[in-house]
Amino acid sequence: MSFPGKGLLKGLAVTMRTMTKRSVTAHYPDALPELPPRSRGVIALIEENCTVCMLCARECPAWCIYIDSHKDTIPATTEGGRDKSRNVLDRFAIDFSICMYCSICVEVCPFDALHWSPEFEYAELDIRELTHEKERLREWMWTVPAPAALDEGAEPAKEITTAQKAAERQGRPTP
Amino acid sequence: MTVVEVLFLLLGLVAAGSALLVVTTRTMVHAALWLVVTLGAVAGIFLLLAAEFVAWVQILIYVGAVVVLLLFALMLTKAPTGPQPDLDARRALPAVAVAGLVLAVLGTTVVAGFHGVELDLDGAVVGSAQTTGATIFQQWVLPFEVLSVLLLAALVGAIVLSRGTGRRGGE
Amino acid sequence: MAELVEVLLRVAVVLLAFLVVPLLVGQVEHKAMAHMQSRVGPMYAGGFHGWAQLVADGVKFVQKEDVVPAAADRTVFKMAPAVALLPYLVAMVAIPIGPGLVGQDLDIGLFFVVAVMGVGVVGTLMGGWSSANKFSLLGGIRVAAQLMAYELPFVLAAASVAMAAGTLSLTGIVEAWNPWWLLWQAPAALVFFVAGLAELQRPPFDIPVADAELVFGPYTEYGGLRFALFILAEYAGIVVLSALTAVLFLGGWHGPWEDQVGWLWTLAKTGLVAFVVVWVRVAYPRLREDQLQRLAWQGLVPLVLFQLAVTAIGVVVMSS
Amino acid sequence: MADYYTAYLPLLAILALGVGLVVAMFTSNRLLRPTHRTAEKMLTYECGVDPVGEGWAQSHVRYYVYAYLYVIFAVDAVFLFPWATVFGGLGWISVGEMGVFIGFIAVGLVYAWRKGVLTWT
Repeated sequence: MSFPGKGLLKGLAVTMRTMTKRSVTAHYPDALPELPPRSRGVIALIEENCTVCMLCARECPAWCIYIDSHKDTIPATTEGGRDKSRNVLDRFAIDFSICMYCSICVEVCPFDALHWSPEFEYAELDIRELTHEKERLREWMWTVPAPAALDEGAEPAKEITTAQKAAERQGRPTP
Repeated sequence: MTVVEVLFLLLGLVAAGSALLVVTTRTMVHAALWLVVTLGAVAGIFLLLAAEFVAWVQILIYVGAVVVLLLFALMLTKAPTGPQPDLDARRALPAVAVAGLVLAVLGTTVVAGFHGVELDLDGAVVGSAQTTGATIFQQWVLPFEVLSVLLLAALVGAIVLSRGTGRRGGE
Repeated sequence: MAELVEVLLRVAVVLLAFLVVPLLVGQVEHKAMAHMQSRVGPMYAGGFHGWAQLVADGVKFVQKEDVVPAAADRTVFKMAPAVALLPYLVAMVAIPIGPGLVGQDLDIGLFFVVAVMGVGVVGTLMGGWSSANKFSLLGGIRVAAQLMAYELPFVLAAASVAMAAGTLSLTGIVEAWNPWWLLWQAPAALVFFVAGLAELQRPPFDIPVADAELVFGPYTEYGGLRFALFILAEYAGIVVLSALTAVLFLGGWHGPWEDQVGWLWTLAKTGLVAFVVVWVRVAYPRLREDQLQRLAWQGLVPLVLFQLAVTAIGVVVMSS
Repeated sequence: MADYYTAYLPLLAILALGVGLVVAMFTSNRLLRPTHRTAEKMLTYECGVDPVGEGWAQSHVRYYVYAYLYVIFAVDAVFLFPWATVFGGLGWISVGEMGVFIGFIAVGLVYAWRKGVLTWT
């Protein structure tokens, strides 16, 4: 059945029906949100894994990663050998006031030095405080959850298969 | 002097003073806003004279419609803030002459029409909506009908003027 | 002397209502609109479901800096919010909520309220012009265009109910009211409500403050307390419009046990209409300028002229 | 007549109270507010961009016809109110009189409609 003003009444009915239903609002901070795995809260850094390859800083579209480093020479361990040089990380900082959470740095890191942590409550009153130095980035690492379990029947990670093969070659029983 | 007379005088002063400001201010929109004050004071005078209905017509039509019309016109054209030096007084003399003439005609008419009539402050309200309605629709029906023709003429004239010249091919 | 005290008492009550009822409407809007959009709205201020949100807002507004743009016309800019607000306060005096429960019953009450309500728009126009801002000016022009389109059906709808009652006194109109007016005066009630919404620039007639194109129309440059006064004027306008609709078309204090709780009926009906104002805001999208003008001149004006004819015939038939 | 003047007393009172209210609000605002004027803050707001040109522009005057239409109809409408209070007693003749009056104006509305003035372009 159609009559003039039907659409107008329909509009009113929809809003009224919605009003009588329970709202979907999550009552943060009274109730903490249930974040999905791999939520992009804050970027954590494992300093030991970083080789100062600068890939993350270069790929960052917002230019929010600051890295300072110097070269260290490691004296040769054998007589007449050559000295080795090694990059030492002096400063690693991410300015979260600029970061747009694109995750490119985490993706490009070849040594798994960067990880996403779901923590998101790091608002500050001073914008300068949003630049997290490497100590603070290291602290976030403790909040990074363990990787989700693989799907059933999935191929195990490449690292694990290589490790297993190496162990087999040495005749050790595989776990 | 009674309170009513004092108020009447005060409102008259406000009306006359703001009317002077309307014509002397150099900011166009200020002139329109001073006109609001003038019209409001005149409405107050009507109220004091027991012309209740006319007083609120004054507010509804003049403040609510004519002033809005004026402001609308000023905003459609260019009306910047601050004084405008080109609003000069070259035509002040003829304007004063015309205004004086209008004052003379209106004054004579009012005096001739109402000379000696006194408002009886103890009697019934003479300007209520009922009495106004009864007077119009029992004694002054013809002028009332003529008024509708006048309004129609004004309406048609405005439409013709706004569409006659200028861009016709637009539509 | 006792009379003077009584006058002052009535006026004080009106002032109190003016300060409280618009806030209630505002709070209802906050919460009802939120739930209509599956949100919860303010939850913290005051503890219980954010009941004190608007009080908190007021406290905040009073403490805010008073910014007048350098290019603005200072005097006009500063006066505009007061000019927009005070007419609604004055209009409230004449609205009765029960027999004798009125700030002042005027013989010409209906006409008085309609006339005074039209003055508020001058304040908005003053703000729009004096801000020296393109958005404000465009908003001001739209306010004027909208007022001029909708004031006429508004006044004519009011005239229809005055004709039906044969008086302009608001108390007299409620006394003359009869349940069958709900049918007889239905077109006038509709026109009155819709035109009133448009005059208050409430959605869906909020094109003067259309945020996507004009920021906040005439109020763009306003902040702090002056902004708050404009918003208060809007909500006071809703209260006056709702109360008038309730008194003119819904029978005011008529209802069961009207001798004892008549005033409650008026308040309940006013609240109901105010809720519809909020409801309509959530349900409908904004009208375009040409739709706005078409609705007024080709929809509401012919409809209300038809209603006038019906009312006139009805009254004469019934009185003869 | 004495009643007439006292009827407007509350109006005067509420107007005075209202003005007092606004004054009180702004006085407390003056006492509580900070004042920190900077040139940027006083700039006209144009979405964060420096203002271009003046704040006043010209529009087409044909919108003015709407305004004119409104004033004429408003003048017309106010006559309905005194009529509303008396026509019940005067009967059909009075309705006829008002019918003629409204009829003339309605002709104007139809004329405007036919001329396309009422379509907003």
